[in-house]
Amino acid sequence: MIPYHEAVREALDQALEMDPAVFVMGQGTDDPSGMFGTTLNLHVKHGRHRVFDTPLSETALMGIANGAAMGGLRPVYFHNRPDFLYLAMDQLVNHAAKWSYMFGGAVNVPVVIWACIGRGWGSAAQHSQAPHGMFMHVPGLKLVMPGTGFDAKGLMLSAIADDNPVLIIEHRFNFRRRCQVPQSPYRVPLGKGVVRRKGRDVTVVGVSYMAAEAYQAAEELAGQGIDAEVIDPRTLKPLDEELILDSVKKTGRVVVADPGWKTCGAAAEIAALVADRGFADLKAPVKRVACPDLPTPAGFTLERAYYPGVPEIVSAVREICTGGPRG
Amino acid sequence: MIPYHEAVREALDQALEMDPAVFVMGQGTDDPSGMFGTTLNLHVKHGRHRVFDTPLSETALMGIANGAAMGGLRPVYFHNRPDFLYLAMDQLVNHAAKWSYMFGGAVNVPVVIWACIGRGWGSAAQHSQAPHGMFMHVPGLKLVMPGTGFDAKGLMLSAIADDNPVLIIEHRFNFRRRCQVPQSPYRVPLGKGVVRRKGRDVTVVGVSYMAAEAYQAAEELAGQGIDAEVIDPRTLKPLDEELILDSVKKTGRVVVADPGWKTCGAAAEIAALVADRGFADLKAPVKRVACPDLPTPAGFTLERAYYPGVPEIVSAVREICTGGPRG
Amino acid sequence: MAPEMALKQEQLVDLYYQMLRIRKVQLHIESLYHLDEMKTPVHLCIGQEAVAVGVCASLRRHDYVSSNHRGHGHYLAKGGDLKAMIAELYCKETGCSKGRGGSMHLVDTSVGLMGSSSIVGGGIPIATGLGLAIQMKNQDLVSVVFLGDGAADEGVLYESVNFAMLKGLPVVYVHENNRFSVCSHVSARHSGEIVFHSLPEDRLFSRKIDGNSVTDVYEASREAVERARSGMGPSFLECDTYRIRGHAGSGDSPHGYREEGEMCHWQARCPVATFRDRLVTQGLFTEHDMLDMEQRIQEEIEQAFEFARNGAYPREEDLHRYLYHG
Amino acid sequence: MAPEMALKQEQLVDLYYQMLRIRKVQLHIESLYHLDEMKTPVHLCIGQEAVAVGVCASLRRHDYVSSNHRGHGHYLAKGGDLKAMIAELYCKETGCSKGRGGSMHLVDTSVGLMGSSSIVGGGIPIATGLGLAIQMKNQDLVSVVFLGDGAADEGVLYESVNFAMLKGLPVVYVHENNRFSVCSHVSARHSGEIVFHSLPEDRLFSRKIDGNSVTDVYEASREAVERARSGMGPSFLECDTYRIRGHAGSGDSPHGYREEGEMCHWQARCPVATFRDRLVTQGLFTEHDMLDMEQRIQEEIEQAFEFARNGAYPREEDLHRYLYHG
Ligand SMILES: Cc1ncc(C[n+]2csc(CCOP(=O)(O)OP(=O)(O)O)c2C)c(N)n1
Ligand SMILES: Cc1ncc(C[n+]2csc(CCOP(=O)(O)OP(=O)(O)O)c2C)c(N)n1
Ligand SMILES: [Mg+2]
Ligand SMILES: [Mg+2]
Repeated sequence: MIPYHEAVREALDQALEMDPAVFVMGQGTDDPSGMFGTTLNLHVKHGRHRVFDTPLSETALMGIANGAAMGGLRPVYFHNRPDFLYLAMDQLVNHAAKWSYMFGGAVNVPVVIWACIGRGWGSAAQHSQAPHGMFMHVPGLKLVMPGTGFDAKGLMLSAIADDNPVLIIEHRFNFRRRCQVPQSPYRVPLGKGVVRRKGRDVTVVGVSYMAAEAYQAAEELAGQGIDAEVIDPRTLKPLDEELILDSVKKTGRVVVADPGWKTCGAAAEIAALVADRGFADLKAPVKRVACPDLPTPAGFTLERAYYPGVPEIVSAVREICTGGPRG
Repeated sequence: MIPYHEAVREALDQALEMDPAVFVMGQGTDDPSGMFGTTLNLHVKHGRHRVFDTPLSETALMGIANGAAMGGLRPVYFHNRPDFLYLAMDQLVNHAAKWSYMFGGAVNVPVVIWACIGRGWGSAAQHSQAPHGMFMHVPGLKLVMPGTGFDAKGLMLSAIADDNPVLIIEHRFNFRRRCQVPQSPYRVPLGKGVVRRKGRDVTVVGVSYMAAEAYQAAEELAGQGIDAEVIDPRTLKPLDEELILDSVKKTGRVVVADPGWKTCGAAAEIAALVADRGFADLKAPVKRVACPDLPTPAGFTLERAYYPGVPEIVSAVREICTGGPRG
Repeated sequence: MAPEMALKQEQLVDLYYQMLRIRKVQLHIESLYHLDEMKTPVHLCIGQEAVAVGVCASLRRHDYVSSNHRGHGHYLAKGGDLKAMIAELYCKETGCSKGRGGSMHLVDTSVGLMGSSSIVGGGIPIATGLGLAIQMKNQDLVSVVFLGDGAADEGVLYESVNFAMLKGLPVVYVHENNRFSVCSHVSARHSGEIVFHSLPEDRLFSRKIDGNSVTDVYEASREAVERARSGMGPSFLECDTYRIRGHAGSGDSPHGYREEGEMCHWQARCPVATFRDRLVTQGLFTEHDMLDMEQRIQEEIEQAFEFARNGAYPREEDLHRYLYHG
Repeated sequence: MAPEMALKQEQLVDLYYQMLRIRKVQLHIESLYHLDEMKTPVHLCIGQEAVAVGVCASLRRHDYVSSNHRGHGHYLAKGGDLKAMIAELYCKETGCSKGRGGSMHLVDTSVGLMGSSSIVGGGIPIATGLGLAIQMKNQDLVSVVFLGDGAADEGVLYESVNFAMLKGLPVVYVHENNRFSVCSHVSARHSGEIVFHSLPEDRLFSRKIDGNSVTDVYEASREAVERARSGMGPSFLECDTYRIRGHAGSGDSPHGYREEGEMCHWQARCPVATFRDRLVTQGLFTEHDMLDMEQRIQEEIEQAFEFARNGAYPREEDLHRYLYHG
């Protein structure tokens, strides 16, 4: 059992070890806190030229990562929070994501971007966003959202090995847990979700940290006679559509739990997928459990009302399993 | 009957006339082509201090617009294409959209941002994007996508009068049409959609230019015995959810036609809405007709394959009205 | 003529008072932060008071100030309401941002504080836009923005300064160079002296100032502000100072990333203590005056914390309020 | 010693040949554009050939060049394949970007052209990143980026130049100042001379060059490139030139936004014609040589257009190809 951040750090350490083309950069990656511990002292072991701090120039640095990738390297670019990615959008969306297609495959951009959602602690509107829905919209990007330390390590190693731009969005709450993580390097494939709990009555898709909440909700629901299947998609793009549709075939009911905003977010996509290709199996409305369409408030009383979790998942499931139309 | 661009220009002209706080800025707003004609010679009439060119500094200029709005003005900031908005994301999403909420209503940001989707002509991946799905995801922004000259004028006047940041995304193909537009100023309310064609069998929601394609598809389908209702939401945020749900109550079937990318886009949101609150009325899968998840290719043979239109709408409707499950 | 000669005695004492008040507010926050009643990340400006106070002393009530995550000093120096600030740190409905913003998002429109961004550099173009509004409305106002050495890495500064020069806007960019962005020294991020000092004065008035000398800051700022008021365009003032504490909170260790001796060097240059000594030496200020001032401030602070603690928390049913205006 | 003295006769003639070839390709595109067979927005570099040619003459085959929307000259001068470029303008599968990119997105990795962005300024940080890769891999290469006066408005330039100086990267920023961004004169966007010229030479080597003199461009570029190769860090070269045509296409009027006489002034300074005259005057070049060269180029161009026209269009079933790599 190791802390979550150790799992990420182990992946980076091994990637740096295995491939001289890999390097790690980002604000504070070489500082005493080492990006929540994920990059701690890697600069000592692998050298300051391979693990380095950057200026606060998110726009340029994203392009610099792109250029370095075109020049044959494999940059892993760390951001403290996804809130700062808005400054990098042009180079991420207009460049990294489009380069392979735009040049007919002549050049590719194997860059990994990492950022960690900063929920809680009164972080407020500009330091707590979970904007992965935006990036899920972008063709050419791969989007990874691990839910366990095992996946965080294996997905990081896959992301670094991938020949395309991969955005990894972590969730700070996942860092609270210790996890069983094999020491040797391994890969968790991009585009493959996982069933975290088998069940017959309803499918709960939990994105990132919400997979853990969904699991807990399922345990609670079991006591109420509802047998929920919990799916952790692990990567949102490509999305493991078949895993979700297969589950719905069995259960006929879906709740999507997402740490992002509701409108036009990841939950909307998964709901729309089921409403089309899974419609024949559906016995009840498709429910989304997500943050309301609001900037995050600072105060904890409002935070409490803002963030959904186990209770909201339980009640959404109950609504469609007991009270809902055609229920 | 006036050209489409005249409708927009008339709105700006009148807003500049009526309210000294209004000003128009953006690259080329004062040049001989006047932003597709929408700003043509407004600087001559209203003065160069109220209608002016800007440096190519999209990041700062968005913040400058925000600051000017906080200082009591009503900026209307023009971008040639939404592709360039990625450079303005931080000031748009982290600042304009959050300012009112973040300060408990103490300060608001009445700024209008305008951009025009540049479909076709081999514009390729960086000059043809329709990324409105991203902005629809953002709490605090209002998002307007007009489909007719009448709406373009009335929505522009509402947007300028609104006390919040409003993003207007136009579609270049709408500019091909001439339209009946009242000369005096009027407002089309934000958040109200409109039924463009009444029908009983299926609801087709057409966003922006796709409303026109949907209308044409409906006419074609009428000849095949399918009576389609066409809805133009006009604003995507706030979205006129009741109008769509009321229609589905009647028809039981929905196709959403959107000029943007499919995954996590506006069509996903509308499909998810119906799959939840309209589920009891649904007789068939909810279909999305949208661009595939690809950067736009330059070549016209690929463009032809890339962009959906009347044929794709017709076939999606036919699929759920004749062949589909529970059809 | 030494700069302080231009300042009247009361003004000098007031500069000291302002700095001391900010310092004592910070220390009070720091001493209580571990109780976890202020559930919001605080960024203290201990050791940097002279920058906020010197600049704001050159401003009028309605002049604009744009601040950042480390904004307590700017807010107080500009005349922001102390009670409302502390209540905001407690995330109360009585806070200046009604508990929605927290420590990094302070606002007081009555004194030209139109909100502060916690996105580093976020305030720079906003201040520039306020300058544009001033110019377009022909107002007798100035717009000032405080930006850190981290913010100076951001391209938006280059774009904003260019725009301000292009239009001759009444904007003063105050570069509060405290050497660090979190644990990253400025030398790890910037390749040498910032480029804006090399522009000709008619395009951009620029000065490098001892940011721990409140009178130096005041004098330079006064000149910049006067230029702005008289239509001579923007200025760039770099105030050399030092972040004596950790980046955030009260437990954040200030060590592990500094040059040896640096801390001692700067502690000896404390802007509050050195200025007090000067005033005492010059006989403008007695031990008794000081005790009196300290006590007044202490009382005000305690009242502010009392006010904050007594305030109600925002109600859950108000979660959606303020998303849109009007 | 006049700069051209350092160049051998064949080199001078080759500089002329390169410029003439680019000019003639542009004119050919222009003359056929109205047929609407090239369904992609073209941005001609007529009048700016000396910048591309002078810079690329100082580079080696594998050195990197990052270009932009107005990239035909850069592509050809660096040695990009003419046939593949014209085929790309026809959006054919045989185009350098397989018809996916069009005129604004040219690529030829065999000569260090790693793709061009049509987002103004987009190539700047990418070139900087290529420079970082060169440095990290310890390669004997240089990374050059061509950027317009419009791109010089973007903050990403400031950020990139700072990073390149900080790390001492082998990057040459070539500011191709043709006065205009679409119809907007540089004076409407930039507040005076760009700030990078005022940095000390050990941080950033900078030069202002007559961008219509191919030898001046070559000499300055050679110096910058040599510095980069020997680890002396980045350079900034401003090439003064003029966009003699409209912004895009062939119908785009070049008029309605220029100072009177400006056009005549610059037409007289045509980089191709003036250099030819110089070579003829110096006796390095006869009328016969010229006709011969023109004819060779003309043949090559016609073959390239022939190749382009004969190529197949991308097939609809290949729409999804190349989204991901590997
Ligand atoms: C754009 C952006 N990048 C990174 C951060 C994370 N961050 C918060 S405060 C801070 C330090 C900024 O340093 P500086 O501007 O010098 O201000 P100081 O903290 O020294 O007052 C950083 C990097 C951020 N908030 N915004
Ligand atoms: C970020 C961005 N803003 C605006 C545009 C629209 N645009 C395309 S080309 C161009 C002109 C750019 O001028 P300059 O950089 O001087 O290059 P030139 O056309 O003169 O070669 C503009 C504004 C764009 N493509 N990208
Ligand atoms: Mg600092
Ligand atoms: Mg130009």
